[in-house]
Amino acid sequence: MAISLQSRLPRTYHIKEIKRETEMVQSFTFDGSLGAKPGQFVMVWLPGFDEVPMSVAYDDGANTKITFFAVGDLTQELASRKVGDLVGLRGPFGTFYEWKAGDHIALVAGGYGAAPMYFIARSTIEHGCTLEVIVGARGKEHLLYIDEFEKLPHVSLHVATNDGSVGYKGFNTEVLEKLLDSCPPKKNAKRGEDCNPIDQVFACGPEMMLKRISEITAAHKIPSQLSMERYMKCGFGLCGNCVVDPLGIRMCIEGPVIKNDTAVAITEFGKYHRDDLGKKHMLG
Amino acid sequence: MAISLQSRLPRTYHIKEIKRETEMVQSFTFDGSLGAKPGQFVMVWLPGFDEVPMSVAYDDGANTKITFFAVGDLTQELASRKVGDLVGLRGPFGTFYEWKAGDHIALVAGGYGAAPMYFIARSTIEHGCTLEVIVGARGKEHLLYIDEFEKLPHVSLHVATNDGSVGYKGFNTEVLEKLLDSCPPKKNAKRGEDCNPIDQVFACGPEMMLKRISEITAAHKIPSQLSMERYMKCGFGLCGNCVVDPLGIRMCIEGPVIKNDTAVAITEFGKYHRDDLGKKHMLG
Amino acid sequence: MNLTQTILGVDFPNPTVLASGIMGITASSWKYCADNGAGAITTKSLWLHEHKGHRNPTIIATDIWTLNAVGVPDAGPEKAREEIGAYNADKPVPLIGNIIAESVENYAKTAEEILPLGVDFLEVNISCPNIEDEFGRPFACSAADASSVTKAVKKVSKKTPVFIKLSPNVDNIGAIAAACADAGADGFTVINTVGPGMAIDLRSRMPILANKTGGMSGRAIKPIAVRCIADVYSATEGKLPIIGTGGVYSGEDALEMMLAGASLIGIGTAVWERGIDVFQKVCDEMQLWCTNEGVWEISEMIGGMHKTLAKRAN
Amino acid sequence: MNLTQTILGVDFPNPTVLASGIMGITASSWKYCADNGAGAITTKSLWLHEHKGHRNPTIIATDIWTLNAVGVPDAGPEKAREEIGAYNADKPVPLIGNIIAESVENYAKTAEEILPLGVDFLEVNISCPNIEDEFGRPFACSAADASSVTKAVKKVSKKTPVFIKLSPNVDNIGAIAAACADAGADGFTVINTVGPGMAIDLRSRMPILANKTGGMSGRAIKPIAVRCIADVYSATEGKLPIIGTGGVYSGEDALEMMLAGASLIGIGTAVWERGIDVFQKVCDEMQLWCTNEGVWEISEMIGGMHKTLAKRAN
Ligand SMILES: Cc1cc2nc3c(=O)[nH]c(=O)nc-3n(C[C@H](O)[C@H](O)[C@H](O)COP(=O)(O)OP(=O)(O)OC[C@H]3O[C@@H](n4cnc5c(N)ncnc54)[C@H](O)[C@@H]3O)c2cc1C
Ligand SMILES: Cc1cc2nc3c(=O)[nH]c(=O)nc-3n(C[C@H](O)[C@H](O)[C@H](O)COP(=O)(O)OP(=O)(O)OC[C@H]3O[C@@H](n4cnc5c(N)ncnc54)[C@H](O)[C@@H]3O)c2cc1C
Ligand SMILES: Cc1cc2nc3c(=O)[nH]c(=O)nc-3n(C[C@H](O)[C@H](O)[C@H](O)COP(=O)(O)O)c2cc1C
Ligand SMILES: Cc1cc2nc3c(=O)[nH]c(=O)nc-3n(C[C@H](O)[C@H](O)[C@H](O)COP(=O)(O)O)c2cc1C
Ligand code: FES
Ligand code: FES
Repeated sequence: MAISLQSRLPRTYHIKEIKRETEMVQSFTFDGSLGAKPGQFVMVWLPGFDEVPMSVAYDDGANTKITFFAVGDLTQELASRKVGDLVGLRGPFGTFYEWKAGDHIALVAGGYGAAPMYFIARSTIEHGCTLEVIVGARGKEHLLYIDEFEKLPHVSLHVATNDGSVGYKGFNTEVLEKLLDSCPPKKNAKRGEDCNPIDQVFACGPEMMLKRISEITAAHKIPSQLSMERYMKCGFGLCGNCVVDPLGIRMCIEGPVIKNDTAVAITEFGKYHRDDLGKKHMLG
Repeated sequence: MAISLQSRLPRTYHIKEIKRETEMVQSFTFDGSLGAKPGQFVMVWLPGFDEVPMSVAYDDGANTKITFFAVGDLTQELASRKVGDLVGLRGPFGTFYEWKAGDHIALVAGGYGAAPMYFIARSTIEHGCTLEVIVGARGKEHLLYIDEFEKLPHVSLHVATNDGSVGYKGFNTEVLEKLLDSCPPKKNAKRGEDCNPIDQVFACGPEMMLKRISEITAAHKIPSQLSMERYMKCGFGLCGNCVVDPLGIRMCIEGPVIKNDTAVAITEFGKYHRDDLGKKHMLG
Repeated sequence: MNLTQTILGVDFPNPTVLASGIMGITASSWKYCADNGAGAITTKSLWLHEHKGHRNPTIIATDIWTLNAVGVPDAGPEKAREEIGAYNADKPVPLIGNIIAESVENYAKTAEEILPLGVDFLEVNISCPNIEDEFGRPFACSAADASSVTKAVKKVSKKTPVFIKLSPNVDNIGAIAAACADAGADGFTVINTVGPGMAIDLRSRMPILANKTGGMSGRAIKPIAVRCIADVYSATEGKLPIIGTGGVYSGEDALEMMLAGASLIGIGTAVWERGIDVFQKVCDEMQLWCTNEGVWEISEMIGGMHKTLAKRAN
Repeated sequence: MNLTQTILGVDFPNPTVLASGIMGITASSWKYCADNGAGAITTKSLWLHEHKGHRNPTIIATDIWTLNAVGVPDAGPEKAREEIGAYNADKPVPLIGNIIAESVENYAKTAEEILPLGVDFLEVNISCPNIEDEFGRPFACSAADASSVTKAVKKVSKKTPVFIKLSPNVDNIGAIAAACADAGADGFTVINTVGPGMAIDLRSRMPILANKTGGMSGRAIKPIAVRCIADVYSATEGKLPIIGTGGVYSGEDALEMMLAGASLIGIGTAVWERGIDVFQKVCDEMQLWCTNEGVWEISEMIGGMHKTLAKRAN
């Protein structure tokens, strides 16, 4: 069932499929589409419990998928749900990633960021893009969507783990930096002459990772788009809980996907975020 | 200014032009169109006084015209208004007359019925129709829209007055009957072979006139469309003040223009109507 | 999937009910609605004596809301006798007689006039917001007044069940329902119009309705109606049937009201937007939803939200 | 055509005001609204101490209505000091400080906390429908309670004008306004959210809002807001300024409220449907209408309906 417009009233859907990704992470597929674009999020409601924002991990026009970490009250409760159980969805909300057909894009994913990145990968490949996908995690057992990425054409997959249990030992941002250094954007250089320079960088993951990518891409003068997460209530631009200093823009409307030009103007980026009371919490 | 949809909330318009038609009758033209079709009505509101239904006498997509008798509280107050004064309009409401291109139609008008009939005449002529227009009144000085009808092409104008001060002495329904007798609808007869038979009859005027036309056209087996007036409050099918016995249909939705097939099934037609309390009042 | 119910001894072919004051003046009109799928009919409010309404404009609308201040015109019991008689002579679906009065005493007298004409339920309109200038605040705005009217009508109502029609424009609709229940009410109609509201013409700087203000109905009021139904259901422990009314346009709207506690579903304003066959459409949509979801008895939906909440609390 | 006004000594560049609780948490947010044309800013309701809100879902909407039960979360005066300080350091338009409390005494204490931070008006929220479970019926539901709060705040407010924010969910809003005026109120904000309302999910049979019910705002409530403004204006003989709020989406909506008696126009829910620049759009539309109709001072519209009615009555 396709809902053409943004839905601001949750509707409950049956869980059609559950996949356990890691110890802490599961993916749920629901029997309905909200017409989400890659990078957009939905509000996920457990009747009687709570509602939280989740990136759309996939939307094929018939089904919606989310991938989530069981980190707190709602997500742990959600993790106990079975196929056939009801979960409410409303959305899609926010901005999405934007690209040109044929772009060579680096996708950098940390944590559950791998899920929306997979959605982007599939969409961009359909538009003739080629991808450097850089997935990072603490260790091998925490890596997400590796199998899925491996099956995609036009993708060079790079893996980074903090403990070095697989792939590069260190941060995925370091892999990105090396890639950019190895093939800097040459003015007037034809594609694939010497190397294939990266046109832009998309990133989704922990804020410290995003901050580093903001710095790296700025230094390399390469455009980047980052998914910036703030506490969401309404999701459609009313409550003001997701605004950032000093611009006052809303991460549910003008974000979550923002261009790096905007990100560098956000002074709280990488420093603090606000909770549901509007109170600041320092990051890191 | 054109309002595309039916408006159920009155808006005030300035009176652009006033024409005194007869001692009791004036026409007002307003600086706005509601997109009315011939036969539809609007609710005419005088702020602080009352609101009553009036047939649209003309709507050219830019202006709306009404022609009214000063018979009671609201209409007498309306009659005192000047160019530039404000009058509220909402609508258009109800059914309209329907024809096929090229039809030969008899239009029978009594009282202010001449006004909507003029609107129909102009619209049908644009569709290649030819018309027998039969206008009736008590006497010469009460005839309406005669000059306007005379200027139209493809119109044979017939006038009837009770006192014989001009045209046929007697009722306009008698003129209709003679016309129909003189050229009965011939099955399979080609148009204009002997005479030009009338395809259908449109009528607007006092209910006793309509009743007679219903009988005449039924007897002649010619389709007719009649404008049936009942007490209107909402105009859009909610209050039920305009329903007729025994069908229960609403003269603001399923009417005011009804086919004679429907008219003959309305037992109250020509007998009684109801006031704003739902109380019956006998006709004639 | 079964849409029929028997409520207080009356058989309803489906849960939809023509709300009072819409298409409610003549027997012909009631039958036309029944032909179009209405499961029951409510008369326009009936007075003991002829009562004049307001001047026009009495009913105005946008796509969002409808405002009305018709002023409850009625020709009196003589006409009621004629129309109810004509309806009952060949009665398609149950008839709910809605009565109104300006005093406790006259509510009882009006009931005594109308009951012998033969109605299945008596609905007591104590909540019209449009006759305040004439008669003061509606009885539905005070638990004591609402209770007095209920007692007075119940004293004369014999076997005919008495439904009290409540106003949403109060502090605590649950308390008023509880007071009426204590006074013997057999059921409730929830809700009458909201507000009231006002619309002003910018150019003439005049209020549009002749009565200046009018009660709001239509899509805009559904969430308020749902909350009021839930409040009344809770306050009366789900023991008394509720005719849920206010902003129902679709089968899903009707089902939402049933989950809140309604047994029957009044439909008024939707008659203009979805057409006279809104009753049939709403029934079809209820059928479709219930069949898809495995609900085989419509009555199973009634109060479903309260039951779900109670289950979770345990 | 002049949209500026000076009200109780404060200069407003145009009549639009960001309503409380919308985009109201940080100085950055307030400035973003001012950049988009808001003529004044209202803070989210501020408490004396940190106050938790409800769980999500707290805000849901359709094209017709929006329901919210955020539960008035606030981090307390420390944060207020920081944000108001940051705003006042480079203040684009007047700031209205909205306060809330659970007792008469704490309204006064909260006012004493907030006033020194520098606000142009104090707006006293006695009408939030979403914290009933915690604190009981809003103070705005009783003339006596509303009057006590007003007196207590006025005692400490010194020169800062005090606006009382009223609830539409009462029997007689005029009587409550009159009681507040007698207690010294300098103006009113009319209205807070309507209902409350409820929405139920059919499949899970659960209320959607975590608080079960929530106040209604948006297009649906405009006629109620207009009527309430007219009632308050009449009850106070047009002597006190009113911030008309509720369902304003367009310049024509704003002008309608001014004719009913508003001097300033609060805009909340329209921020999502018409975008953050709704303030600029509403101003442009007011300009256009007034210029076409030969109105050169926006203040000329205030109370226009009452003046027209009075003229006709003579
Ligand atoms: C745009 C966006 C996309 C997201 N996508 C995903 C995703 O795809 N997968 C995933 O696992 N997580 C995602 N998150 C994070 C997810 O919302 C939190 O993990 C979730 O809210 C935790 O809720 P909880 O009740 O389990 O934890 P709690 O114990 O309630 O809180 C743990 C932390 O979660 C965060 N949180 C709680 N409620 C909210 C809220 N309403 N809005 C934002 N943050 C909140 C807070 O930082 C809080 O400190 C996303 C967040 C945002 C803003
Ligand atoms: C569909 C329709 C089209 C009409 N078109 C025209 C027209 O083009 N020109 C014209 O002069 N008149 C027209 N009328 C009649 C017109 O509505 C009445 O002349 C007018 O209502 C008289 O109002 P009043 O206040 O002046 O008279 P009143 O003194 O109030 O009443 C005189 C009579 O007018 C009728 N009337 C009053 N109010 C209404 C109402 N709300 N609905 C229906 N009838 C009412 C009643 O029969 C009443 O007995 C039309 C009526 C209908 C139903
Ligand atoms: C034009 C109109 C007239 C009404 N007249 C009455 C009435 O006479 N008696 C009554 O009890 N309710 C009356 N009502 C209220 C309706 O019965 C119903 O309670 C209300 O309109 C809400 O339902 P809705 O949104 O489906 O219209 C009237 C409503 C409208 C719109
Ligand atoms: C999400 C939301 C939060 C609100 N929070 C507050 C609040 O904290 N304090 C307050 O006085 N009013 C609050 N309100 C009420 C608004 O200020 C306003 O009175 C109401 O929404 C009607 O205006 P609108 O239709 O333009 O939104 C809130 C409204 C909404 C929609
Ligand atoms: S979540 Fe409410 S404004 Fe962004
Ligand atoms: S005028 Fe109201 S139903 Fe026809």
